[in-house]
Amino acid sequence: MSCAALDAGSHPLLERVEVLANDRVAEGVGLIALHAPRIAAAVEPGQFVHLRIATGADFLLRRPFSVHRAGGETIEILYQVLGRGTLDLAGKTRGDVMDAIGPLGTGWDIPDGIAHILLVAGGLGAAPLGMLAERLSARGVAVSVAQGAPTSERLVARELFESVARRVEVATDDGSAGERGFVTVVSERLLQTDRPDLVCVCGPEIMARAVAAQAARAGVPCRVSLERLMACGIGACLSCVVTTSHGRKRACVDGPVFDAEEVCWDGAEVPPRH
Amino acid sequence: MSCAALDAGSHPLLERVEVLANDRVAEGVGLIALHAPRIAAAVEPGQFVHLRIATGADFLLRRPFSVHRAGGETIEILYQVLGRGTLDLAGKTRGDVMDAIGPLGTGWDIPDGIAHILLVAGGLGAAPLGMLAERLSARGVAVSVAQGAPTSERLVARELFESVARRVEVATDDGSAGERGFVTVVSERLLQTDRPDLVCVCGPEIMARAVAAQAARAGVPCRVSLERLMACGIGACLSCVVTTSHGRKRACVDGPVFDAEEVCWDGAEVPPRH
Amino acid sequence: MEQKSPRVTSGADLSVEIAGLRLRNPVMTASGTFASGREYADFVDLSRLGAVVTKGVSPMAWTGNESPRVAETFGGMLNSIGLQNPGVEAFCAGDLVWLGSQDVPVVVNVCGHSVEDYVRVVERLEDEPGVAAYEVNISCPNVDAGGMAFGTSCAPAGAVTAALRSVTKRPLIVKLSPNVTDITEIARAVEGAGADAVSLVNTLLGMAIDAETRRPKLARVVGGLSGPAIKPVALRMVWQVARAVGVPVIGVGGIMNGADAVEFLLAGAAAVQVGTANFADPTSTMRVVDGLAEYCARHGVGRVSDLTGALEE
Amino acid sequence: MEQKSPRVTSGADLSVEIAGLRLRNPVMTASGTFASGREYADFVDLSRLGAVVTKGVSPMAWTGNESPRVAETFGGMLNSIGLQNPGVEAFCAGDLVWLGSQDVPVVVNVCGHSVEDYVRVVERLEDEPGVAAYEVNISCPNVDAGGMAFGTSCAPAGAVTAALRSVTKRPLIVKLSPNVTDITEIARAVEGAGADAVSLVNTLLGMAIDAETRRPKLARVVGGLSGPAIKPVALRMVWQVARAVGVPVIGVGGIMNGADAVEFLLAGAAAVQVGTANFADPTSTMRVVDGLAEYCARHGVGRVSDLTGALEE
Ligand SMILES: Cc1cc2nc3c(=O)[nH]c(=O)nc-3n(C[C@H](O)[C@H](O)[C@H](O)COP(=O)(O)OP(=O)(O)OC[C@H]3O[C@@H](n4cnc5c(N)ncnc54)[C@H](O)[C@@H]3O)c2cc1C
Ligand SMILES: Cc1cc2nc3c(=O)[nH]c(=O)nc-3n(C[C@H](O)[C@H](O)[C@H](O)COP(=O)(O)OP(=O)(O)OC[C@H]3O[C@@H](n4cnc5c(N)ncnc54)[C@H](O)[C@@H]3O)c2cc1C
Ligand SMILES: Cc1cc2nc3c(=O)[nH]c(=O)nc-3n(C[C@H](O)[C@H](O)[C@H](O)COP(=O)(O)O)c2cc1C
Ligand SMILES: Cc1cc2nc3c(=O)[nH]c(=O)nc-3n(C[C@H](O)[C@H](O)[C@H](O)COP(=O)(O)O)c2cc1C
Ligand code: FES
Ligand code: FES
Repeated sequence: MSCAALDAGSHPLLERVEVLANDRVAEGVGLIALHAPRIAAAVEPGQFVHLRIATGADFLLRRPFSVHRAGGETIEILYQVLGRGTLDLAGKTRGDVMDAIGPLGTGWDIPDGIAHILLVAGGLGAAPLGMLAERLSARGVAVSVAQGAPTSERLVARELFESVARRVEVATDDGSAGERGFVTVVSERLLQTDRPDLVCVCGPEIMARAVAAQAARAGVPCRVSLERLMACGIGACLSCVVTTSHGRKRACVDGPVFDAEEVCWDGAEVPPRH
Repeated sequence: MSCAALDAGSHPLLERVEVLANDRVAEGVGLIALHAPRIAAAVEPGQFVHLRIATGADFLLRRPFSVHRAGGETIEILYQVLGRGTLDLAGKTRGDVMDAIGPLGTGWDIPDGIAHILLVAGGLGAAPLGMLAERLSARGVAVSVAQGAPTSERLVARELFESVARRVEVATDDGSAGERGFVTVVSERLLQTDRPDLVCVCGPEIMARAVAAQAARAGVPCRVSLERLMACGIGACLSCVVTTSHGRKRACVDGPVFDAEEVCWDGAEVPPRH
Repeated sequence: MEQKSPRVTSGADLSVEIAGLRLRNPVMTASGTFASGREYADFVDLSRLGAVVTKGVSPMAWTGNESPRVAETFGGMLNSIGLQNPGVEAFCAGDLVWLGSQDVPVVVNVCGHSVEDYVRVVERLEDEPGVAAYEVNISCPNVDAGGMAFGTSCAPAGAVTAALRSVTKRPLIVKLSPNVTDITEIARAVEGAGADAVSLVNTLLGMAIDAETRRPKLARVVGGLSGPAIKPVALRMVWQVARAVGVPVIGVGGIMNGADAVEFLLAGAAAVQVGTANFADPTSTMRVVDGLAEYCARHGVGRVSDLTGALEE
Repeated sequence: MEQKSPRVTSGADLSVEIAGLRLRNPVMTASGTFASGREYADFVDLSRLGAVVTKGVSPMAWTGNESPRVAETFGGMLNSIGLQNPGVEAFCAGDLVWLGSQDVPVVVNVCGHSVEDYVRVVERLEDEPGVAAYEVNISCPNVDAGGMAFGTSCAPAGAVTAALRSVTKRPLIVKLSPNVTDITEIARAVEGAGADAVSLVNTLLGMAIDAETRRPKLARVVGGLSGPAIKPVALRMVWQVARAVGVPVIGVGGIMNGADAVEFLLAGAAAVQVGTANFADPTSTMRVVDGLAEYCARHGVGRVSDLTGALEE
């Protein structure tokens, strides 16, 4: 499975996608469903699409979004409204048409023989983990989830996780659900109690880095999905590099998922959101 | 009446306007009705509004449009789709909101005592003459109209003219209605037969210029409405100047209507449309 | 672009001092985009502006260039107005009198074809009480003699400045051209010659063509590019110049809202000017003032001047 | 922006000759925005391109700058990639081999920190049959040594060109920087030193700031501005340079569609390059080719080369 974008057989597609639904799921967070038959058929967990949101004379670079779920001819994207592009995205309604390049990136690429996996999601980091949780539990892998958010309402995709995971533990900054504090408290505990064979993390880089350290101490391999600003999204422009022990790699084609121990945490992540 | 924008009492307004209807009236020509109570109440024939078509993050200068008709709380604009702005305008639907500055410009400023007037409209030049025809006939002034267009379908506002004018004669490039050829053939004849006290012209500058020459030969005073590219629309930027015998004047506040004999036809009109 | 926002009243002190001039707030109008403010008085409360910067004033009347004088481009516009103005006498008898009745500092933008021209304008204006400062336009790309020629090399830029310094004690702001290899050189030259402040940028020399008619969109062929499209270049130059000179820097170029103004302050500007934005929205200057106040309130900034140069590199 | 248009087949002869090089059509890729074309092969028929211009190649591997390396701006973007590339050896062993299997002329973009660097790259490439021409990047704003420094004054620009001229007979295209007071001086200097053609413009030096975080949006603080926002400046410079030199001019800067390309040809360009547009729409180069063909058909233009310099002033 996986490694779709890498194995010679598969290529990214440029697909005209149509909005099927676009709903607010939390404060400043939306879930958009797109009719994208060819991408839906090819996409693997952890891969993303590079979406052209702007229309008409308006110039705007594409925006990268993980595929949160994929089924039949539909893909779902879970997005947080931050600026110009996601504002426009939030304004899309059923029938609107965009174009998307995808599937892009390496995906989580879970080796066979994994029996128990721990997924750690911080905020919108839940997005690329949704599809993974579904596919793994379908494969009979035991899934534990540690999820964190500012407040309970922002624990996006929590239902999805609860429906497929063996255990979901949460933390919120305001204590409105689960532990008060950071998700790292929960992930640390689950590392001890559940003894997973693999940890997959997505969230703010500072949190991903902390979880990677926990996994390393526990001697558990760890994968992190990293964000970079992306212009082309297909490996050509070198705007998205991540510094690794094997040199600078492109998050859009060599990532966004990396082995935690190869990542040099150089603080080059995207500026903090507001 | 008239001279609204000049007399100290009246000032241009910045009004939030809402689209009531937007219909295609001919190939590439639309008629949009806007709810604009304050502008509708103040506007005089020949004045225009400076419309902000773009929304959101999109940067676009305003676009000037003559008020074609005004009644109650509504103004109507007759527009030709040429480029980015009018394309967007054609896409507006009921309920869409824009903002408009208006009423702007001098208007036709018809002196009292005029008994018979000849209106000469070339293409979209019919736009600023519609309201004038209505108001004048209501005042008991006899109105003759010479109208030209590429083809009969493009004789926009013809019904309006026929409903209020004593006589409407047309010319089309393809002969699909009236004379085959330019409107100047018709205007020349009407100048002779109807002996108007005043001629009001709007259309391509080359045509306006020709009609002005006809009127001069016939010894009839003539007013022309001229187009210039306009940035501010309120007299501040000097982007819209027309060279006159009294120096360079601003089409947006000293015009768009000028006395034909003061205009120095310097070929500075807006580039030909396509 | 933002929609008109309600006036924000915040505790923050928005006043700034530039070259001995105390301004209510750092938001000025950009020369040539606001005339003398009279046309905008229907939309803007002039007394809420930091200053009005007038259209360029020359010794005699200038007729400017042929039409078309403007063309829209992606995210901006080109203009080739060419400093049309009635000359300093008419200015003093007209706009300046009207401005005298308004509660706002007046900065007169001065232009000329020669050093003598500039001097004549300023000498004439020295007799007028209603002038708070001069902005010397050595950067207009739309006139043949003078204009940008003075602004693209150090010697003439310094010469104009020195000549004006010798005839006035009023604050002298020199407006710089972005059409140069190293704007810091020019900035240092005018500072050395006695400028009290520099404003930048004027427009970038550009061109637009109508492919269908095969003709240039401007009668003059080339013109000055302004608007949001040039903001990154203006911001970079303000940042460079603020580190190169000791006098205050006034930032201008593509400012559409409060956030844009904050960016220029952070880059090192002590004040800003709003130009092309006025055409899209005549209330732009008010939105910038309100946006600045709102930003200060939200970020607990006590004095807007604390933002100047506060970029965290 | 236009949507993908169906391929137009018109009678017009789209081929052009540049510095002895026959190209199928005047549409090339802009260096650094298209890598070596491999990534775009899924979206673009490379054999329908006039030429592929590669990412900058240096003697040794360069790691480039820190992230973030890009920031979007109004109508454009800033980049500070910094010419990251694996070095000329790896290039010859990798991309160049792949390009050899493609039916498209290859223009190798050459960069260096010193005249020797440039010479070493070209000397190494002279052994490779698959190179149609060199584009010498003396205009990159994103490296400290070399890069733009060579492109902003005449002497070094001429020196690099002359040194390369002495080691190759292949067509030498020198890529010019827009960050200069007078680009025609530089163009004449490189022409005099033996350049067969000039391409312009590279990016405008710019900057972006995040007001909320008070930090520059680029790790390097400044970067190169590209995209539709800069088209008026690029067009003006192409028009100026085409009148100042005898060698062909290749126009680049903000080209998004066929009409944009026509504008550059009318201004005097013999060919064009498409850069940033590829990011918004990976099929942009094809749309430009189709748009050019459609324009020629509609206007009865027999040879696209007839458009070069056909501006009606
Ligand atoms: C591989 C990948 C997958 C992603 N998946 C998702 C997802 O599933 N859901 C989601 O909401 N977001 C996701 N992002 C982030 C998303 O791309 C950005 O939030 C979005 O581009 C912001 O666009 P904007 O115009 O709204 O904000 P802008 O105005 O462009 O920027 C607003 C803020 O967002 C940050 N930002 C802008 N572009 C990016 C980017 N490409 N990557 C990261 N941060 C960015 C900026 O630094 C700034 O702080 C992903 C990013 C990457 C690289
Ligand atoms: C006082 C005044 C009244 C007008 N009234 C009407 C009207 O009632 N109906 C109508 O359809 N048009 C009217 N126009 C013209 C209208 O403003 C332009 O057609 C419109 O701005 C084109 O915008 P665009 O973005 O669609 O085209 P652009 O892409 O901006 O330009 C397309 C073509 O239109 C021309 N054009 C652009 N702006 C103007 C302008 N301000 N004036 C003249 N030509 C321009 C350009 O030169 C180009 O040839 C009027 C213009 C003026 C000055
Ligand atoms: C229509 C127009 C006229 C201008 N006239 C002048 C002028 O007379 N003197 C001057 O110094 N700058 C003039 N400028 C330049 C502006 O003051 C300002 O420096 C430039 O437009 C960049 O700012 P902006 O992007 O906010 O418009 C003019 C600009 C425009 C658009
Ligand atoms: C991400 C990026 C990388 C670039 N890398 C190079 C390069 O390696 N060498 C070079 O000569 N120009 C480089 N450029 C400049 C482009 O080739 C082009 O000159 C510039 O972007 C203007 O064209 P555009 O507006 O079509 O992008 C780069 C531009 C971008 C956006
Ligand atoms: S976004 Fe262009 S290489 Fe990754
Ligand atoms: S459009 Fe600005 S003065 Fe007329």
